[in-house]
Amino acid sequence: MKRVGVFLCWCGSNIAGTVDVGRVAEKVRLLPGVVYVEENKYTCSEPGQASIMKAIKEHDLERVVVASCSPRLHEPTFRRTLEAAGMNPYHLEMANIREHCSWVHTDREEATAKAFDIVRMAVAKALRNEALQPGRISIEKKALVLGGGIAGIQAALDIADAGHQVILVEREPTIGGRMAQLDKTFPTLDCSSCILTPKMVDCAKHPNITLYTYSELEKVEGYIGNFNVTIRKKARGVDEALCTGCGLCQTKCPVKVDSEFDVGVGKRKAIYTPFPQAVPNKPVIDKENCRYHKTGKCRICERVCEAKAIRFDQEDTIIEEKVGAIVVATGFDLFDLETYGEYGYGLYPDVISSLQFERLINASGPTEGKIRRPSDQEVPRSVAFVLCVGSRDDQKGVSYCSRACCMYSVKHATQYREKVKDGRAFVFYMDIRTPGKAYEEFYRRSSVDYGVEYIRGRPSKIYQKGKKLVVRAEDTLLGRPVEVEVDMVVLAPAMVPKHDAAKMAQTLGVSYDGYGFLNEAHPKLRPVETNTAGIYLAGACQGPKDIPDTVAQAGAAAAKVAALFSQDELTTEPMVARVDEALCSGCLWCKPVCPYKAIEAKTITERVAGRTVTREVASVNVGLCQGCGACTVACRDGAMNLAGFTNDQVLAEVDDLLADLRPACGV
Amino acid sequence: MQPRKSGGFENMAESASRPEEARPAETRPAEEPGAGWEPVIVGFLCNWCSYAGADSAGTARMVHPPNVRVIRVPCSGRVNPRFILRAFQRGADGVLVSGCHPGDCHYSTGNYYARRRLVLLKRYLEYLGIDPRRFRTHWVSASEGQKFADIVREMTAEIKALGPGPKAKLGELV
Amino acid sequence: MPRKPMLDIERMRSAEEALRREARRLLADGVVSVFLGHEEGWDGLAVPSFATSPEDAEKLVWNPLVAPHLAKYLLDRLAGDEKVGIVVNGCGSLALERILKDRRFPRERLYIVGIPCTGILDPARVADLPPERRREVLETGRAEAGLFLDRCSWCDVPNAVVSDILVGEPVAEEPTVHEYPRAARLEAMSLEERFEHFKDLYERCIRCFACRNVCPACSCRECCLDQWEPLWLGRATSVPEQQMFHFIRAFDVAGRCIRCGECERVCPMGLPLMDFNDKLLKDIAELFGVERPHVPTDVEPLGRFDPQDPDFEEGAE
Amino acid sequence: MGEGGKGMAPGPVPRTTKLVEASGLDGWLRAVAREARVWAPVKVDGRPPLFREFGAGEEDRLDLEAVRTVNSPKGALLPQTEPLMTYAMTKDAESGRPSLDLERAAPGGPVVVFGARPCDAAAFELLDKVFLTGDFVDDHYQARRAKTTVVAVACPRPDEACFCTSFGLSPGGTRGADVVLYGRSGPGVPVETVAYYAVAYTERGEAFLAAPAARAAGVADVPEDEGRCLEEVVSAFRGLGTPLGDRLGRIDVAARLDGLFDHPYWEKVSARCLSCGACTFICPTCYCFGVADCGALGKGVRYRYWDACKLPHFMLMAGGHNPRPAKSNRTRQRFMHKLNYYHHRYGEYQCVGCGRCVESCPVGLHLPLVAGEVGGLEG
Repeated sequence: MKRVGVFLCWCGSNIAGTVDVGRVAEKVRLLPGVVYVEENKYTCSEPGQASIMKAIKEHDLERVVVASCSPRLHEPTFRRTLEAAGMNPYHLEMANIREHCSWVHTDREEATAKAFDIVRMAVAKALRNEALQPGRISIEKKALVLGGGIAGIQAALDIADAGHQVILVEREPTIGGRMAQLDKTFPTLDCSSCILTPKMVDCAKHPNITLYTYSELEKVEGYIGNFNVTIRKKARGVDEALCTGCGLCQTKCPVKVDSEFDVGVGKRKAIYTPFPQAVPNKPVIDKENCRYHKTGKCRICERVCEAKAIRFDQEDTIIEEKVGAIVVATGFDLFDLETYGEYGYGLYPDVISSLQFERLINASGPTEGKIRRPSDQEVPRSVAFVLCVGSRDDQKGVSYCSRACCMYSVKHATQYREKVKDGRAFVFYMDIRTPGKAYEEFYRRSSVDYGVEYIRGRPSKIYQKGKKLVVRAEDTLLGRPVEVEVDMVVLAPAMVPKHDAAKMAQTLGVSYDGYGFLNEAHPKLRPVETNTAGIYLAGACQGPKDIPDTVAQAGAAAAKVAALFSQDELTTEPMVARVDEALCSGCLWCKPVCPYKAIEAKTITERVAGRTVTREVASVNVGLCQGCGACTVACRDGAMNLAGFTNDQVLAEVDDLLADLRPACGV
Repeated sequence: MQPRKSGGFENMAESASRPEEARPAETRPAEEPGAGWEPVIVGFLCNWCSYAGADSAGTARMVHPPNVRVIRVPCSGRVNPRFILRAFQRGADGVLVSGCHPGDCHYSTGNYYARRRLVLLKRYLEYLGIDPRRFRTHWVSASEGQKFADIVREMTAEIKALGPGPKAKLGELV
Repeated sequence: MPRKPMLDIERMRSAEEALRREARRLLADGVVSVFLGHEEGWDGLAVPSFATSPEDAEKLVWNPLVAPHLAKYLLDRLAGDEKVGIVVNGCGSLALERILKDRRFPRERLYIVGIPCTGILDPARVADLPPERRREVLETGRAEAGLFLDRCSWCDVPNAVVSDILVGEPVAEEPTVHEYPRAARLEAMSLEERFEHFKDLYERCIRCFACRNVCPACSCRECCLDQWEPLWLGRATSVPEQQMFHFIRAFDVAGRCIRCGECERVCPMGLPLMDFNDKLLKDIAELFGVERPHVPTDVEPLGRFDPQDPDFEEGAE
Repeated sequence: MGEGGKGMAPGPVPRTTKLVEASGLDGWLRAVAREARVWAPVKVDGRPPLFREFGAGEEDRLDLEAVRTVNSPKGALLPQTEPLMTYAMTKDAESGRPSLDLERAAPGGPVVVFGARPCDAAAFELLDKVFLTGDFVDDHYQARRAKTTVVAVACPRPDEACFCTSFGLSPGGTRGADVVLYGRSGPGVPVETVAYYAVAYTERGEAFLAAPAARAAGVADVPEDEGRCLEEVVSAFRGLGTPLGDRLGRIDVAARLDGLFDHPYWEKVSARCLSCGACTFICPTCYCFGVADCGALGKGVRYRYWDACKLPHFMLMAGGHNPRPAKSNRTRQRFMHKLNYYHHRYGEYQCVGCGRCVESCPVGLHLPLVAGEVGGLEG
């Protein structure tokens, strides 16, 4: 039987005030296995811990029970004490005689009796404690960043600058994402591409960054430090190695279609780069619209290409990479404005979205930055900006606030007033939310210096009247209906999760909320981690954000990855599930109940009656297991057990407790 | 004590004639109902919510009866129904299992599996003739110290009224 | 409501012929090294048979008494890689599915001969008949419902759910509303009456483990009931230990029980063991909306959950 | 040739003979139950009768008509669970030095096994050989046995499963019995017995019939003129055959089994075995047991419990080695033990032909089958 030392804490009068610690000590001394009992005024104090270490040596204790406060408070403390005394820290058991006893009971007799029971149960468990060693898993110091928007770019650069390899995967032909579509950024009004494109170039040039554009994630296997990812690189139709990016193919291509990048307000060719500063600056062939792919005739681009880089028959390539961490920065989509039939989006050409407006005022946009309304290319003399189209609308939209719309609409109105000196800008809003550095000032300036007119009220209808659009709303401040005639209406759509966010989440094995935004591990304390170790979040895939927040979160995610990569090995909690292979029948009913996909089948060979047989057993991945123990209950023959909370230990706690209170077997 | 009348094949005469003093005297009376009888309730609490909930009941000095003996488990999903029957078999008058609220499980789904198992178990124990009021299952979060204290108070009172647990009817192990 | 069980002696005779033919072929061609079926044992009782040669195949029978399920015997043949032939009717195939879903025997090592079935008699009940009536029943097939195995009364799987070859015409399957009379009867009793009912069972049980050993859902390499460390179950046969024994046995197969009632059929003490399983089947059906809880599925009912499951705090009762 | 001949006609000399009305049995048992624990065949609401300890007020559940009880009466001498001793580890409050107190479990008081069939009564003698002879005497068994009176009741209508005659026993046998009750109406008569001749063959039997309890219950002397009738009835019972026993004849396989240890037969016959303990536990002559402790905190009971050579774990050793891993090993062990080993040691077979294994084995793998098949095997 193991030699147990029990250390009873008075916690000043916190425990001793209610529990007769001395009496408990007398009774504990008589328990089987207990060879040493000591009382301390404050066991957690320096002298308290010192005397534990002393006793361990003098009485060569093999197990230690500390009866004091909640283990949730001091378990780590006393484990360190044991370790310092050269004992395995998991030989500690704590008896919670404060929170669960002295603090909640008043009768000294009762409290003392209960305290003894609590200690006795701890002794019973301690006698069955085993030395546990934290597990170690190797770390592949290479990160995968999903999404090449500002979030992905920032995260990739920060990780790469920390000296680690990064694979940046972007679905579109170029990195840059939403920010590349923007003209200026609030509140400083500095040019979006001026601050973004250098970062894009850095990404492309960075020795530690491998760029896969026009590529998508297919499969993720493994666990923190050891993910195996499969990436599909879609056929560009262009040999990137040969292409010089001269752009001749694009000018010569006879096919013109709406540009996704310009959100329909501009055109592109069938072979194209989304925008001039695209990175990489290599075109792709859009097979749906390419004349050769449709009719088998044309091949003009091939003819004009001096680098001979055109590859009509190019096929997708599958790339497999091993990475140690994954940063998800897959961004967001915009709310479908046609949901609001009453606003006439898609019906009236001059009702456009904020993003379309960005393209219209963008110097490198289809109109070279001149604001002309789509219907007749006239300069609109008045523009109405409508906020919260989809946001904060339980009926037709989403309940949440998209956070960025107020500010960029303020920005749009300001920019419009700058460009059209005599124009009028109306902003229809529910509330103007300006929680950010210099945001409120920027908003104030828009009305004071630029005369933007704010009307508090959500428009009920927008309709055409001659060449004008009439916006009808109720001014909730004046409490009366208003009708404003304008030349153009700009709707600020809600930011919503990417259409395939849920699928992505399932591929990664991370959880997501009711909308489809990915869940952080903890809203306050672990905002960039996910519940799946080794997978981090950056940007709007986790929830609506503006650029500063996105960049901040990306940096945070990168820091987490760098911290992970700063170690050569990862130590894992030793209190995890383990399989007794001799017992395991290989039914694997433990597998479906594991929240962390930590259980897999494993084939073993053994000698049975002189012949070699192979069979399957369950095996636990200590890198994934978090020690919940669900599998142990699914396991009927007890082959699956949980270190630190073994079946044996729980049964002993029950038996020893009741053997005294309710003597069984007539003893 | 196993009644002399025994339809099984085991001979209980010995246990009848076994010396009383073999029992620890001071705990002996607690087994008998009536005056001085106090229920023993074994409580399986998940580490992250309910155990912490009991802690916060302590931190807030929410006084409640001393009848529950807590066994700490990582998750309500760790509680094997066998543990519960074992507790009754060895003389528990009541068993309490408490975990994180559905959706709040520290391990995301553990308590959902626990709920299926325990709802089934609750009905099954009643079927076997064990009063369902002796087996309670609850969701107590780390902040719900008051709720924990109330549960203990209620349960203790209820079981006091019910009297000694199944062991009284089941008899001795040998 | 399920089809009334009946015997079709002609059908069985031709099935027996086909069965022997198949077994003979499989053994002769070396497709399988052993074929699991039934043969006539003591007093005309059908007992498990293990044919290893084409000649052995001649001994195989398919008659109104082929009650014993054979799937559990596969565990005796885990070692090695030879193929095993086995004959199953509908409920027999459930037992086989149980073993397969529990991954206790590789499907690829099986050659399954399925026989559509309209009902099988309970050998014990037949044995209790006066000799002449017994002969009449077995020859003419005119048997009252009370003579059939209990599992025939709710059978909704007349044809094998898994097989490599089906001999004989499939029997029309009819949708069944499943009822659990055994559980219902006991639920109607008071708490004390139920306790006494089971206490009596515990006291009569001699813990011979026949129920466990015959159960297709009890296929662990080493049953927890046989373990010493931890000691899940004391070896004493006192009431509390017997309760633990029957609790673990029944609750561990909750969600995997195929309702075959073999445990009850093989019990030498004639204990109503399905009183336990019937309740668990009933509640799993009620609580988790499992319509056919006796049919093995890829994920057992207790291995999955629905956030909308009944909750005890809202009162599952 | 089996030696089990002791129970055969003419048999031992009766010491006393009494007459008791069937209607008087209840009262008799009630009276007996006051001084002793009574074991008897008990039938509860139509279920097959069990041989178990009699509860107060259960007399009307006595069933002497059923050919056999599902289980045998051996539990009266060898309880399925039997405490051997209690142990308690205590520590000295001052020195903390531990000490161990052991207390031997007290043997029970007097036991009367009432209404055992002659085969079951004979089985007690087979158990006696194991527990009371040789180098080791089992004092727990001995203590209980010394206080046990066996009242057998002659078997009026042996059924298809009976084969006691294959071992030289008979439905009217007296072996192992202190008293034998013979139905006055004789064997084979399908009517319920109205009165019994109670014949004592031992001193204890004599005392039992002379006890106040007996007299009070109307156990009376046999009328003078019934002498001949008694003679006829007794010998009629003794001469009674058993269907299966007649078919098998006298079982004589001990010698031939010597050569069959490695015979493939065991593999074949055991294939369908469920590895359960049914045959062993219901058998009146199987006696294997295991020993285990029940307790916690250093206190508890050491008890023994029935174990069975058919159960896979029976021979499992601490190191994990199992000398009988296969069903064939265990099946062979069981039948070799009954039909060969025991015979070598005690000069007779360890079976009384009660027919329980025939009735209870779920897969029809029982002693008469094996004995018969072994008889036909090539060595």
